Amino acid sequence: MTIDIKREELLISQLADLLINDNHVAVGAASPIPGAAALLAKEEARYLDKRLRVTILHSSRYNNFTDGARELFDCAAQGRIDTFFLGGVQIDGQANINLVGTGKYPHTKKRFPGSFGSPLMYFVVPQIILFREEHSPRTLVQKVDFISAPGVSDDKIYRPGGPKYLLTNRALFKFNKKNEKFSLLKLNENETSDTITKLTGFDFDIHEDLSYMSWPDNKRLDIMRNNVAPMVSEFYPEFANKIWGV
Amino acid sequence: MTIDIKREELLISQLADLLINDNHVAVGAASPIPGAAALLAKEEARYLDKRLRVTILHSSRYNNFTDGARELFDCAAQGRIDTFFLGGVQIDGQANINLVGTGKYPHTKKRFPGSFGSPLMYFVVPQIILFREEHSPRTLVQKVDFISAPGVSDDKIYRPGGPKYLLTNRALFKFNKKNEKFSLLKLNENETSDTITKLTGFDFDIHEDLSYMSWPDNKRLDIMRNNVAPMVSEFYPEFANKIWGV
Amino acid sequence: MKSFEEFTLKEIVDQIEDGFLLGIPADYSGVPMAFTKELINKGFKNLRLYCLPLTTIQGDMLIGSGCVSEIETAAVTLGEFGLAPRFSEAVEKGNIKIKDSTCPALHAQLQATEKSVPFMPLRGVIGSDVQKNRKDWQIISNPMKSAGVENEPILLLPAVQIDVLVFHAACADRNGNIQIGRRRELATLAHASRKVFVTVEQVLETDFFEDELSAATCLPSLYVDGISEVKNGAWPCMLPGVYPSDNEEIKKYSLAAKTKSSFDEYMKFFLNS
Amino acid sequence: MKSFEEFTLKEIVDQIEDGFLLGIPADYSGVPMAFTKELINKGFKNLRLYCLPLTTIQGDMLIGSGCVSEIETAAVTLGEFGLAPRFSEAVEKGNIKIKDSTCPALHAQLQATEKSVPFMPLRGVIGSDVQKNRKDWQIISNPMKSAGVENEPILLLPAVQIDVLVFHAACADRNGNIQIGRRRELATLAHASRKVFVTVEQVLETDFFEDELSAATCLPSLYVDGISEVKNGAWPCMLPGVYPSDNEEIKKYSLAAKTKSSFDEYMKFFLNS
Repeated sequence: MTIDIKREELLISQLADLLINDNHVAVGAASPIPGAAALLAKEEARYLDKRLRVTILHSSRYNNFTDGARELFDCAAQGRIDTFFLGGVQIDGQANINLVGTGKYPHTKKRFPGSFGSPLMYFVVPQIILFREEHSPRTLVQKVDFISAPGVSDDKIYRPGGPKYLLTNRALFKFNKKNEKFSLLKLNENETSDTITKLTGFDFDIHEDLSYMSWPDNKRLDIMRNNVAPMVSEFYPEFANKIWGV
Repeated sequence: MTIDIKREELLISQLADLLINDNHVAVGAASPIPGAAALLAKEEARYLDKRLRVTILHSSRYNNFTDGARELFDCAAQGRIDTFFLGGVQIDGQANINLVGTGKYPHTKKRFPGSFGSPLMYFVVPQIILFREEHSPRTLVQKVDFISAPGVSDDKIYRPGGPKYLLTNRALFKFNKKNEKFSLLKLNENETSDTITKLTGFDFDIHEDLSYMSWPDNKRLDIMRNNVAPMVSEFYPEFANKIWGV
Repeated sequence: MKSFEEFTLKEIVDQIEDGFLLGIPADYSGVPMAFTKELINKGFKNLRLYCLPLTTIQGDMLIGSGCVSEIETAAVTLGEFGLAPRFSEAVEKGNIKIKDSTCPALHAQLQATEKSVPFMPLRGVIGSDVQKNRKDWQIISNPMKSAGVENEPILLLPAVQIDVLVFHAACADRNGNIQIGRRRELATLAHASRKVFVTVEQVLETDFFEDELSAATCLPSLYVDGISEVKNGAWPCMLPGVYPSDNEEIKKYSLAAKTKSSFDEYMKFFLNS
Repeated sequence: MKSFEEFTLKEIVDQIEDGFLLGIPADYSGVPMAFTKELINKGFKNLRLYCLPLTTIQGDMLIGSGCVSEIETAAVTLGEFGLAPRFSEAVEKGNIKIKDSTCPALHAQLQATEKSVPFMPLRGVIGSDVQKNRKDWQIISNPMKSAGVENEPILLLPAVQIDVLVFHAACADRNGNIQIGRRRELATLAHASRKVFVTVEQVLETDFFEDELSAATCLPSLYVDGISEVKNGAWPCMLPGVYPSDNEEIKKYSLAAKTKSSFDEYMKFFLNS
């Protein structure tokens, strides 16, 4: 059965597993996989008679806000968003993320778009899931060249939120706030802790429950393909078409 | 001709004279005479091909705001309102106003509603016109019992706005910021500077241009009775009915 | 199935505890009078009221009924029917604590909570007795080198967290979104409240978010913990755009409220109406 | 007679001076591309851009055309078409000054101006390189005794006054009120701007204020200094609820903009289109 499952579907399923305790998941720009995961979790919650609210900024239908572009940040600061997703040109072992560029700032060697809302969201949303498909020493580095948002802050700083997980094509890490370090929690099918060590630019621990990523079962696949796919096609038509042909 | 003119019409006319250089006049709650004056000035401006914007908070038709109850204050702070009207249970010679109560605060002998927006508006609107119909030693006092908003502030305080005029049933005063004192500018027909002195609880100067209030001419009366009266009846029906029978 | 929590008025009242800070909407933003009856019936003693920015008959009735220990407001008034008698007497006798404020400060304190920052600066107000009597307000010398004037005194207002907000609105949609139109102060109030309950004239079988323009008129259900359908829920206050205030009734109240005994008489009638 | 000021695009451009700080709306709030053409044609050299909170093709084109000396933004991107090539190159070569910011800070700085206060506090951000590189931002120890935590470092952001804001909208009414729907960040931008000009698809023979619900969807003409009717005024960007972005064209741009010479070639065509 596993041969039928796309890589993206596995990632969506992994992310959806992390959202089961949430009341409100928000998804920022250019995030089709997190967006699909949030909608999958929402649909599954419905079967359990629970309500999961999903705000997808890129969509007009799943955008719950009416107070302008500011509301996402105010809403998050109020503690009304449980999970948000962030990416990074570079992510380092302390969970610092860089969305600005590589090389010395400001005249970076390679300039990327910018930090967006990450410097606030990373501080106030309890569960930040870092998501970066490319898993390589180029993306997962020892020290980022520019800190768009820091992974940890000292105790005096107001910080109810922060990094909880990092998902890539190859692995899922859990962030440990105490020792400020990631631990390897799940592997994609062709990986071992050795391959991950080689492809990761930072040091990490091995979680005591290290296991392989579990594949979505038939029920979840049904929901994903029948319910979620058409929803995603509203705001990421190209992605939905590529993965599900809708 | 003057016998036909109501006291309220004279006051409306006096206030309208003070609005001719404005772009935007705002009128707060429970102010039918200032509201009528603003609309009169607006109609007269139209004849001169000028535009005067009038915001009457008590009305839905003449309320130009869409950002909630906060917008009046933000708008005023931005310098977008030229004239606003304030009243007072007591007004003193330094133009301090009291909207809170008489006697010792907080357990005032006689408690009134409260300060509303006056502590901000008095600071930021360039032309504040104080309007209190009753002219007596009870209302115009030497020193107010509670300062809802001070008439003057020291130089370090941000204060582009403040008191410019005080109109009562009996007289119009101009406030002189330099010596922090009112000067008597106009008298209603049966008054003299002596009667005003007797009925005023604070010291004031006599303006070098002291004169009697001029009566509205026929053209202004026409506009007031034909154009303004029906407008006012939308938001102050009882007042409009009492004065103009509409 | 409606996809929001339906509450009875009693269930809303059950969410409120003595000592709570209640958000009180102005007369133009939907006064929840039917709810206020239930609240008075429950017999609270120490409710604290935060008015945005003022209250009329709702606040006066709650105070007259002995439910209120403290009120923060820019004004309490019966508008064209004069002073709020129960409020005035309670303040004169020192029976309630009055935190006199001003409209923009009441808005700004909620905006601080909306942004989850400890304070909000405000211009004006300095030197008034309103400011001088607020020990929770603070004046600092402008610390900002890149804006404003050096050494300028700046007033700081603390963030205020409302415990429960209840207001009345024209309608909700089937997903629990509330139509507030231009009354956007209700959004700020909701953002700054732990729990929000709304009484509505009716629940419509529609989805305000299906259309961009109708979406723009609503408070998202995200901020709403429960809804109760109550016809004439603002009576005798107005519900802007739906019905005017019942001026006969408010006048009757304004006269009755002049003394404690005629107020009590009136309230017996009112609570059973 | 329309009761608002009608401007041509050229007349709007004539209100702008080199050195001005321009308000730049995000791609979802109505990008004034027709106006941007005229702006580039005029040959400005030192415009400063304030993005709320980001810009796409508008900013990249203005930078590529040499009109910009400074940009304050949370991001410049062509979205699904990748990086903004002219922006990236200009920053890498040090040809423009970049004030890297973050969305909530860009909103808060305008809210400070909206309230006429010198600064606005914001939580988060502290310890990032975004914060460390902003000399106009300041960290103070929480001065507020009645709220927040003692000694907590608090970030203060300066009020920013926009000189001119130009955006594109679906429609204006005959009194010059602009329909902005849910795009309320445009209201904040307008409140914080000295001059506001709006290009619209059409002017409707109606009055948005005649109805409470349509009033709620608009920016009052009070904040608008001039209006220009321009069909497809956002092309090739989207105008939400009216037309989608022309992805073919933006893709064409994204490829052309990769080098200075093919960008110049493209702009010759674009400015005459």
